[in-house]
Amino acid sequence: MTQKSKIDIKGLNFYYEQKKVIKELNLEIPENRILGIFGPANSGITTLLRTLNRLSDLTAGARHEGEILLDGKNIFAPDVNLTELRRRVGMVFDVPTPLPMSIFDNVALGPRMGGLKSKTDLEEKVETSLRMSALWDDVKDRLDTPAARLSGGQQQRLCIARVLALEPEVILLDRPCSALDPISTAKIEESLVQLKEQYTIVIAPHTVQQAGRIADRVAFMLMGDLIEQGYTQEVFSFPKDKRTNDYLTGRFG
Amino acid sequence: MFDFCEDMKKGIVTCKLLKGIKVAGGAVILTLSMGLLSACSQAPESATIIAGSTSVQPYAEILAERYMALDPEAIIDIQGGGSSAGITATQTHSAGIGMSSRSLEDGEKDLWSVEIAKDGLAIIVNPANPIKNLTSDQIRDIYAASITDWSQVGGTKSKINIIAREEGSGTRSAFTELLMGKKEITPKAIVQDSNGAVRQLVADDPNAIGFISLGLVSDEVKALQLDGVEATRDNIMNNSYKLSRQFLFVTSGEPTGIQKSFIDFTLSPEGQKLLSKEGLIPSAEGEAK
Amino acid sequence: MKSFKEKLTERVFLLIALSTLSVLALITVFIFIKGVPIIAKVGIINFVFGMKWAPSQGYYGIFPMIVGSVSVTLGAAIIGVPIAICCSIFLAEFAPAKLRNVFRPAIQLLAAIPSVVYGFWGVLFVVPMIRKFLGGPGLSILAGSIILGIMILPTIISITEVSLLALPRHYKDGALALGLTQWQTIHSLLLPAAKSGIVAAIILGLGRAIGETMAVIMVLGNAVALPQSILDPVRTLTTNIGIEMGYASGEHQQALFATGIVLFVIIMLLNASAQYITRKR
Amino acid sequence: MRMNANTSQKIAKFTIWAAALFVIAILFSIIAYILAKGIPMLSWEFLTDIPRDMGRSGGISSSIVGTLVVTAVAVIVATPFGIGTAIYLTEYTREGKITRIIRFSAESLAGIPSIVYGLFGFIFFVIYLNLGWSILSGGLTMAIMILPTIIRTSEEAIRTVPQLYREVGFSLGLTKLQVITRTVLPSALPGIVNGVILSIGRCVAETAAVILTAGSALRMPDSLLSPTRTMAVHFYILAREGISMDNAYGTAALLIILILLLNVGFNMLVNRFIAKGR
Repeated sequence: MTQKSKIDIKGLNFYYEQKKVIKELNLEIPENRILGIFGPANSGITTLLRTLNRLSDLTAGARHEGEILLDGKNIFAPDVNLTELRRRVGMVFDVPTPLPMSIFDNVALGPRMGGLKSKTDLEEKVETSLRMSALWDDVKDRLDTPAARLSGGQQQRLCIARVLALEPEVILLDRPCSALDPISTAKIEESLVQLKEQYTIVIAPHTVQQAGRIADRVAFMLMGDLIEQGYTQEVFSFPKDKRTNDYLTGRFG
Repeated sequence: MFDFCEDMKKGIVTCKLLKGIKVAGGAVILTLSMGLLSACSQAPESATIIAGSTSVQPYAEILAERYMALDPEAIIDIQGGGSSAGITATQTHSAGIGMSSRSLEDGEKDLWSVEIAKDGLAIIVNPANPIKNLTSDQIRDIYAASITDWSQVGGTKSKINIIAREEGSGTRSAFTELLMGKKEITPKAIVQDSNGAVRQLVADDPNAIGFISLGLVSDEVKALQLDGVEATRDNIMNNSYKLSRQFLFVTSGEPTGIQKSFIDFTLSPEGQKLLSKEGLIPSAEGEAK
Repeated sequence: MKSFKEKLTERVFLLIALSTLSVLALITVFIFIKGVPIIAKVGIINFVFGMKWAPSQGYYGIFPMIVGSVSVTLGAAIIGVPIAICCSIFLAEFAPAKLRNVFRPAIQLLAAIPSVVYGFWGVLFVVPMIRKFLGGPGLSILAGSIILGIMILPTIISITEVSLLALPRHYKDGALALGLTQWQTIHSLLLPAAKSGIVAAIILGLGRAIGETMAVIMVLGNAVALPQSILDPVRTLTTNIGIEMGYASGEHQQALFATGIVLFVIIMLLNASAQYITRKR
Repeated sequence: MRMNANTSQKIAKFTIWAAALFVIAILFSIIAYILAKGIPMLSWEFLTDIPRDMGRSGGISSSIVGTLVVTAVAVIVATPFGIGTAIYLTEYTREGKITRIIRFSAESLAGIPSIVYGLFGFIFFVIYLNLGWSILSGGLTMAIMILPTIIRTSEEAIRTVPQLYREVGFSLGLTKLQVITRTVLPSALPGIVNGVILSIGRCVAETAAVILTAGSALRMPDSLLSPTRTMAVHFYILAREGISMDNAYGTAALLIILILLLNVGFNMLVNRFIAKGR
């Protein structure tokens, strides 16, 4: 792999209580690219994404083995500041999650809590973030209305803007378009492709087709195992593993 | 849902009982100090507190209202609590003036006291009740439940519904003292906690009998003659109607300052007129002035 | 790793949460400190089972009031529970959505009406009716039971409704699919399944009834003798405190606190059993 | 003889409808009676004048003020403790011994009769802390009384906040406290407000506990240490002593109107939140 890797997952095993949901996973995530991780339900993809910024800590009975290196540093190391880690590795969830406050406050929440006080700085940051997620034109005149009034697609772009406002290095997206219509999906995909210039993006697409449209590289997971990974075109056109081929041609999943 | 809490396992669950007690103690102290803090931060003004008999309370309220209108600087708070509580409060200086509707007992004699008015006690029945007069003995027997039917005292045949005041009430103790002698009011008597409630009940119930302050008798009820003597003010003043009691103001030591001027106001012609208008019988001390 | 600040925050919240415990402890301690001396002096048996209450003569027996509290509470249950259960079935199963949206706030409102207003309403309407049609002074166990029966409705209705609604949907679907009528489904399946919730609701309702003061002062008549019939006036533990607290001092006051202790113990037992039943579910 | 299934269904349906209508009828009769008798009494003068002549004439302004301030003290003191306890129970601990103790305490507090709170408030705040019969004594007693309500409603409200909201907060790099104050509490707000409104209603309606702790003085209170007579107490005394039935009805009508407004206000609030897509 010629591309510099941003995250390096080494020998990751992940358990909920006794159940092993990720098995001996090794994966490099390239910088400034979109990596799509796809597979059927219960393959451990959501868990993997949640592990990357240690949201998985919130789940009782969760434990892991192995390490995940972010810029060469293990995120499981005892001296890691969780707050800081989560600011560097942002996350967008599968359903839009506007918080019960105005559009502006939703986007400004992260920076504000991180200590940014100046009003002008905040305004600038909110605008930049909303522009990057292609929502600015829709909402610039009603920033103080409750975020819940936005449409589903707009809400999800708001969530992306909210993550962007943190100036993260990595953005994780867990089936971000699963609750959206095709037009909203297209808009979000468009923004993502532009965003990869500055960010490392890991997406669990809600369809294989979405991975095909936007991902530079893809990884296929099944039952906690990483079956295959590589450049999108290669994996899609010439899958090395029969199971990948079966999944892509719709034999199961 | 609740098991998602971060890093919780190690935390509190293992907290030992001892630690728990310490923390609970801390919370108690917190609560206490909060109360004290709020108490101290508010400098109370020097309100004169008048506490005691709820029979006297309404009259004291009327007096205080007028008094405060005359002297806007003065602040007077009237509290109930009953005669005994009022006397105790005066002894412990938590009230400036105590109100009592009974005479002072031994051990309370060190207080300074003055009769502000007399109150008559009326025995009342429903206006529909044909009876007009009862003897002291009959009333005693009714309240002791040895007479239980109106026909036994010359009325129509129906059960007597006895209404009394509650234990501790000055009106009740006056009634017991003046009429019951050695006998007790039957525990079967209905107990109401105010003159008004007794009056209301007698007004509603043709078979009821009760006793209230003479000043509160209204058209809804009928005051009975006692041993042939009409319950009126004149008859109380000439001592022919024997059911009456004193209303006292008590202070610890000779009253001074605002206490004195309020008591003086009460005994003044204007004060006595107010009380008289409410149905009380003017105090001998007031007339002497 | 949790930072020092996070640990501190957690401790602060723990401290706040323990305020309930410390307040409960304070209440217990103060009521007991004030009330226990008189119980000790009179003797617990004489206090609880004594038939004569005459503080001015030094008699402190509260048995008639315990009988009073129990009889009025039972009366309230007999009147209130069937109505309350009907109402919660109505809410959970019968009411059209529109009506439900009116009925539920109405029940809430029923809980919000001041108890003095209930008492007043009882004096104006219930007491005269009893006097007129059934005889006696009107102020009676029956009058108190009717008023309390109404006052405990909201408590029982809301908890029963919640436990009916909490039943799995398939219970009902399954029963209806077997050709049972709606009522058969309710009484042979839903009510038994929600039994523990309903029992807890009734116990909490009884707790409310036994603890009510102002409304019953006005309609019970407050006589301190053992009642012979439901048309007799009676005094409860709460009204004993409410009616005499204004005047009491010294031992008399202590005896009222001691009455409070007895009430407190009864309520705690009721609460504990309601909690136990709910937990067991 | 067994009853036919359809007959039993009909009888049951009839009974249940009858019970429901009966309850509504009672509620309506109480409210309508008080309002019909009391509303004619309500005038600007009645609302703004202090009671005169023991309450026989004049208005009830000092009682209105007393009621509001006692309620305010209770809510201001109880709300932080109530929400704090709810936060501890939901966010900071798992079910265990401590939560059991706290819940047991809260549920026990909820069951204690108001007259016992009155006794406690009297002996503790009035006598022991020497606050006297005062707004503060009454307010603090009421604060303890409403604490369990606020805890329970807040806890329920916080529990219904989706776990996702917390995860969003954490994934935005918020600390735990920030997650709680910024994402959890705002989402739980309608439920918490519900609890506070219920509690306000309870304070406004309470008689037994306040009469023993706040006293029954008629004058306009001028500090937290002034005694006061809340509207419910004023109604009780006026009606009970037979001082003035007209003013008693007026006071009761105002109480009922206040409570109606609180209930209606709350329902509107809920509907607004629902309309906003919560």
